[in-house]
Amino acid sequence: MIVLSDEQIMLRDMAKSWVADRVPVSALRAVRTTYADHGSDPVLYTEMAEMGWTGILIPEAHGGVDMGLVSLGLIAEELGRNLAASPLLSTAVAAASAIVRGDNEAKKAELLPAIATGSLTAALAIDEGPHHRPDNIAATARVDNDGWVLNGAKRGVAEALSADLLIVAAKTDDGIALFACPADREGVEKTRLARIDSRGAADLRFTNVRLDKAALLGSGQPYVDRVLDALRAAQAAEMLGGTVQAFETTLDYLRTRVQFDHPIGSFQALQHRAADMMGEIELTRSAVYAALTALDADDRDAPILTSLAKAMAGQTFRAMAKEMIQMHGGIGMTDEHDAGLYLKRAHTADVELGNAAFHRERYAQFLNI
Amino acid sequence: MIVLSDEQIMLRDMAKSWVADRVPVSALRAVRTTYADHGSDPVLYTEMAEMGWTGILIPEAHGGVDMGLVSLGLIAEELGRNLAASPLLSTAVAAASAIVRGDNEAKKAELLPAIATGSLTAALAIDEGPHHRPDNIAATARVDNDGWVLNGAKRGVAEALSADLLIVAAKTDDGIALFACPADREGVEKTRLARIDSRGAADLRFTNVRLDKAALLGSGQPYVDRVLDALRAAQAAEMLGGTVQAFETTLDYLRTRVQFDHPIGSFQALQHRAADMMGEIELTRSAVYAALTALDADDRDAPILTSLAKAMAGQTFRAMAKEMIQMHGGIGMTDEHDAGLYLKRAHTADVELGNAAFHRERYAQFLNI
Amino acid sequence: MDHQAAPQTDEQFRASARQWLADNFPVSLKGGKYILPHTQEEGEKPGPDYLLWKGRIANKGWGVPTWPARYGGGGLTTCQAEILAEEMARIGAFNPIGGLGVMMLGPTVLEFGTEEQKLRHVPPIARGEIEWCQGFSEPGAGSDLASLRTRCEDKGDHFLVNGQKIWTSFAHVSDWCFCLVRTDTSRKQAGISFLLIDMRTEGVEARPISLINGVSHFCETFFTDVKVPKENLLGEVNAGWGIAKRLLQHERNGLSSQRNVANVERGLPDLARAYVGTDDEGRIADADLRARITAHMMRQHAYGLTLRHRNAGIEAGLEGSAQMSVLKNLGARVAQDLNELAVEILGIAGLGWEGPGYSEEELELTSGWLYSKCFSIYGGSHEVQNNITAKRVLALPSA
Amino acid sequence: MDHQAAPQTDEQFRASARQWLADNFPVSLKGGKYILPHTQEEGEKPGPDYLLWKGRIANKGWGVPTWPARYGGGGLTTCQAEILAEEMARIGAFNPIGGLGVMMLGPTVLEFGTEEQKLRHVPPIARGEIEWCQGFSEPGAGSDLASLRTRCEDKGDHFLVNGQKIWTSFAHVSDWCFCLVRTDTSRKQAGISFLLIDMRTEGVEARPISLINGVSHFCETFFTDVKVPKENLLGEVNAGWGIAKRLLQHERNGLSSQRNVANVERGLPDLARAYVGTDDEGRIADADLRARITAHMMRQHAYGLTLRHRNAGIEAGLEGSAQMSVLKNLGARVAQDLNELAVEILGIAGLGWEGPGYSEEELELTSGWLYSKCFSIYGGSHEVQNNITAKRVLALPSA
Repeated sequence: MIVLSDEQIMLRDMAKSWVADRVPVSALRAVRTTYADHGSDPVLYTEMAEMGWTGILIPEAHGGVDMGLVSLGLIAEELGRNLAASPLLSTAVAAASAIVRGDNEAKKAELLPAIATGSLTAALAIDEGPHHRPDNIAATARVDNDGWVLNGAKRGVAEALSADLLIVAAKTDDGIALFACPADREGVEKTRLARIDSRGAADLRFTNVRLDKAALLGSGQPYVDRVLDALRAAQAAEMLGGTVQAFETTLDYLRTRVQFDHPIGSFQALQHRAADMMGEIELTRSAVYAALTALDADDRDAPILTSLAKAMAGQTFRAMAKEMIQMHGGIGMTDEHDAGLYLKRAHTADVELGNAAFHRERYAQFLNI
Repeated sequence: MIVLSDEQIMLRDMAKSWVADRVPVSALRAVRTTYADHGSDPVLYTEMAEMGWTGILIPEAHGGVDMGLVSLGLIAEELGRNLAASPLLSTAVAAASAIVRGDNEAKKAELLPAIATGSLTAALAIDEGPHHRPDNIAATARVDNDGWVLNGAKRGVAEALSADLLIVAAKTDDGIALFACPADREGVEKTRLARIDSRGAADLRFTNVRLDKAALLGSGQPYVDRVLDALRAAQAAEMLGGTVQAFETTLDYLRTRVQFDHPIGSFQALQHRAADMMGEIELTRSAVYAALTALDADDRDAPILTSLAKAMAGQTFRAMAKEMIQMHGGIGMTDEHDAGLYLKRAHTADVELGNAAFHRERYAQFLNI
Repeated sequence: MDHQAAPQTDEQFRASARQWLADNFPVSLKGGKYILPHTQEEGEKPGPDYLLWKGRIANKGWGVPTWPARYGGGGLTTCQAEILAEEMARIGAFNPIGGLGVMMLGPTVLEFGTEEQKLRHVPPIARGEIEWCQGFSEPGAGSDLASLRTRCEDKGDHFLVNGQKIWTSFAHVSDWCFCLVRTDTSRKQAGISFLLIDMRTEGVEARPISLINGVSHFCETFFTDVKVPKENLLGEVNAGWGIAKRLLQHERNGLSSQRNVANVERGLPDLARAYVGTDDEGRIADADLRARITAHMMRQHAYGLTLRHRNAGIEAGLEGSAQMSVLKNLGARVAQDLNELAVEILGIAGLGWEGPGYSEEELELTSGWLYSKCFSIYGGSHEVQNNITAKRVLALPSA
Repeated sequence: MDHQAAPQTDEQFRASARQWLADNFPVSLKGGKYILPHTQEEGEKPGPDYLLWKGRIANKGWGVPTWPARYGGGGLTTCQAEILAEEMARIGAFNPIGGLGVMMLGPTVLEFGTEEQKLRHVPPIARGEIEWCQGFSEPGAGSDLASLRTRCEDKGDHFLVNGQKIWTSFAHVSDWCFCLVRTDTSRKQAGISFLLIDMRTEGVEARPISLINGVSHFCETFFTDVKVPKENLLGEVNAGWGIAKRLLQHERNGLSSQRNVANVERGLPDLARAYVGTDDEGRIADADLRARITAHMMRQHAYGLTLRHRNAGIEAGLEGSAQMSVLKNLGARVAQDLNELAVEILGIAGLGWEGPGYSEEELELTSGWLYSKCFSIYGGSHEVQNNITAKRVLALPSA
């Protein structure tokens, strides 16, 4: 049961009007050109921080507002509507969770306030091959004197262009762990990627990168999975927003575009496809908010629900973006129209953090199917 | 390229008019009642034999007309249109292939003429569990003095009720083989199955059944697979016929049934589903005749094409039968209407000889996917 | 009705409901369920504990917890009703009162009936004493409900009804029928009235229709010179269409929240493990099938979440009822997919019409699969629901 | 045209064609293919052997083997043309002459043109000397082609054309354009004429449109006071719609037999083995993906068989051309599925817009996937094709 508090409703309404006002879809076109080397517009991020969004998962003791993932998801959904590019999720969800959920009190005190104020942005570096395989990390962190030495390569790290801090997954003698690595540390090499969704991403290479002993934030597969699940669920919320907006934009077009002397939305074949799509969106919405709620409550089935949410969001966003182009016809194929932007983001967001097939398999394993 | 000979065109036209005249769909309702213990109407089989259909795969030297599987497929398609129940495929395709493709000259001389004249009907007993697993046979045939002793159980054997002869797959010391076993031999136990498609089928149990040395028709997995592929492709042709008739019957209904003051076939949502279905049927038809042609030519890719044909036929017939009911609405759910008969046959024919999933896997293995 | 005596907090209500259930629910019924009228007909008679339980629930009004106490309901808030359902589920209890009267006619009479009609018809429904059936569809009308032709003539002191209905579910075991009848042949929707007919009236005959799975709870119902007292008209003459549309919202509401999926009782993965086997790592052996089972279970899971989501969001009952068309279609498809997968898993064992050679479970699953094809037809076809969604939810233009 | 000198059997023709190909096809071109106009523009200039081969084929008339020899064609029967194609495929040869002139305009001029028009326009097409583009679609008209508004006024000794076309593929590299123009504003279909326009005429401007994959072969084409000689009208004034419908049949014919699927050159299984890996038994490691790749390859296989089946069945060319709508939709979907699977296989490597960080192949597959979304839009959308199928093939009633 998702019943929003008055506070959450206020938050959502604020996000809705800010996004409408400040981040039209055309803002993404500016990212392609003006902010290509940064991957997002830094002014917008500052405004998000001023509204407190960067501290939503951070305890009050460390300068945050501690409202939980459902609240963050409401914002992500609104951002997703207009394909807003920002390091909000990689910082305020992924990095914040990695620090909050870890057991490194010094880093909490050091990093969380900076995240909450928006002065520090971060990226999460996990994957090393073409597919999401968080259980199969080759990067290593080995103890050397009283610090760590990091080696390895990470591929397609979202928001790595603008990140001050990299949260890096590496294998230690005790298994997988996450490390906090300043992005400008010696031995860190960054290759900017020009991706179809126009957001900031980079390939990273770590060559004998020396970190303090205190750089280890937390360890163990369950810990890493929990951090990933928070990010996956938040990203699913963002994808839901993109889906909903693509749907609404398409419905508007169906209502107004005239062909054969009728608005095309009066053609039953399109009506029925739209009605079926409405059903898919309802299912996805339920899955997304169930996952966010379960993560907030640390429910046992939170990982299952997260995979459900991410898989459904991936499928539905892809399907909707495809329909958006098809129903718009030729104009939807042009770069000038927004439909292509939705398609490219749908694909990218699906691939990141495990695509629908990955999460179907994860779901099956949880249920011993 | 399927170009029919004049002879084949004649054969098809003859089959079409005979089926229309003698085997309306209502004939299947008579099988449910009058011929329940036999599984088909024996008079119709006699007429088929008189038209020479039972000898189509049999060499002229043994009393057949040796026209090949494409010709047989044309007949099967017409029979399938009206869901005609008969042991034609199990006898004139499966048993005939098992004998012709084997190396047992004595049995060829003994059995093929009887099949060609229609005086002998047969069933093919392969499967032992709930799924088609021709590579996993537990039934055994062991040498004993100068004969064989057969033990095992076969499940859901099509046309076993009326069969005079059982072609039984069993393991010998040298691997899998097919045996000719008279249905009335001591130790053969038959349990009649009442199946949803109303055709004759039975579970069989063989307990120390003694057979002559000459009962072995042929051996080896490739031989068994070749016999099965002939039957699968012929059954796919029959399924294609059922699909086409279900489609045509539904189109007629769409043209005439009035709802909301319009024939329902004028509603675009139904039109587009019908148009998409037309595409599926075209694909299926091409696959079916390509398989039959390749089998006739003993092409290397005949097994691949057979799996393609059987899988497509299974999917398309199921999908069409479902649409037939949905587009007919309530009346399609009644026993009085034919739609349910098509659905039940579609399901049964799909399950027999490997369902769509089985043949997708077989196809994948052939292509090393 | 002591629970009405003083305003309670939800937590107080939960505590008192839990106590009452502990005191009153017969342990012997644990894990049981509401027995449908047709099941009774087929021999599954409710035992003495069932009748005891039904009587206790009826006295409490908790069979229809949100209906007003004045008409036999529980007078609970939606939230309290949800708590009650949760508490029942917690201990394996169930609501022994159901049927079309509860789902559809009761709320409609409460909204459109005269005080006299409410007092006469609602309490027996609330107590589960009267079974109702629905006489809407006609042969030839199908999805185009308003083209119905059953004639209703005003004969001064009574109405005279002649015509034929179809798909009247459970008509042969029902006590009463709510019917749409034509009172004006010159207008389509505006010539329809809403009539309540006692099935024991002379001239009423219900004949079960055999479906593709060989059984049926649906009937053809014939009305031949049936005399209906004038007080059995609900609403005004020729105002039946509006009432029917409202009632159909209740139907969609009810159908969309039904989980048509219970017929594979042990679940698909279990069934697959039994009939298909597992590989070395314990996965269902057929990878293609396993992928489709997984995808289905995820949809079913998401659908269940959507129902809960909706139930939580809707307070007064029918807001957003058009959205029910979306849910009805989703639910039907999920249930149909489940049934398709179940028979695919069974393989040859899922081809049985009757025994021997097939287990009881196999025959039930096969029959259930055939029957499931009607989920997208009855209660408004998939196509009709999508038309409603397109028009009323998505505000797409008419042709 | 010696092959026309005496009637040949098909086998004689096969032998002579084989010999001619052996003597004339430059070995250096083996495995090559027709070079599209835009590829030339992008730098892939045809080499001297290509031009040699093109000249030889043109002299033989075998670029358009079934067109009459009088207009530069090969004068072959359909069967001979099929044999020629087989013999070419056997040795890795290809037809170096193509484009919209061959696919669409040539057959249309042969059917509707005056003798003078045929002699002027057809031979250059047959020799591959003139590239044509298609000026049918307009902004705002979309699938509803007949609502076009480009004005054509009769100025006595010439026509004056004003308006805008869209989706004119290769317009920026084409020599001529065949256009639909409005000659009567009071009637819809019956006010349309079919005009041939030299792209070098003053007032014609073609601007490439950037598509979602960043490149384009489509243009917006503007006509501003363009003077067109009267002899460039094909058919009668206001009779253009019938000609256009016929031409679109040729288009569907051409599109439906195109195998849009060649862009994953090494095949999905190979791609998957490289990017996803294999399990212990050599199968593609991700079972869910493997099942979908298999299902796709089967459809692609069946679609290929269907094309062959059809090519064998059709003698004179356009019988059953309505069925082409079915094939066009099937082909588009197969190609789109292929592209979807390709980028799924690539994973993170399939997210690239440009390098560095992505291989040439990865970027091409990603761009090809984006572009593939137009397969179900251009040449008549999926929806328009299904409308045609419903009406013309399935004979379903109109609304």
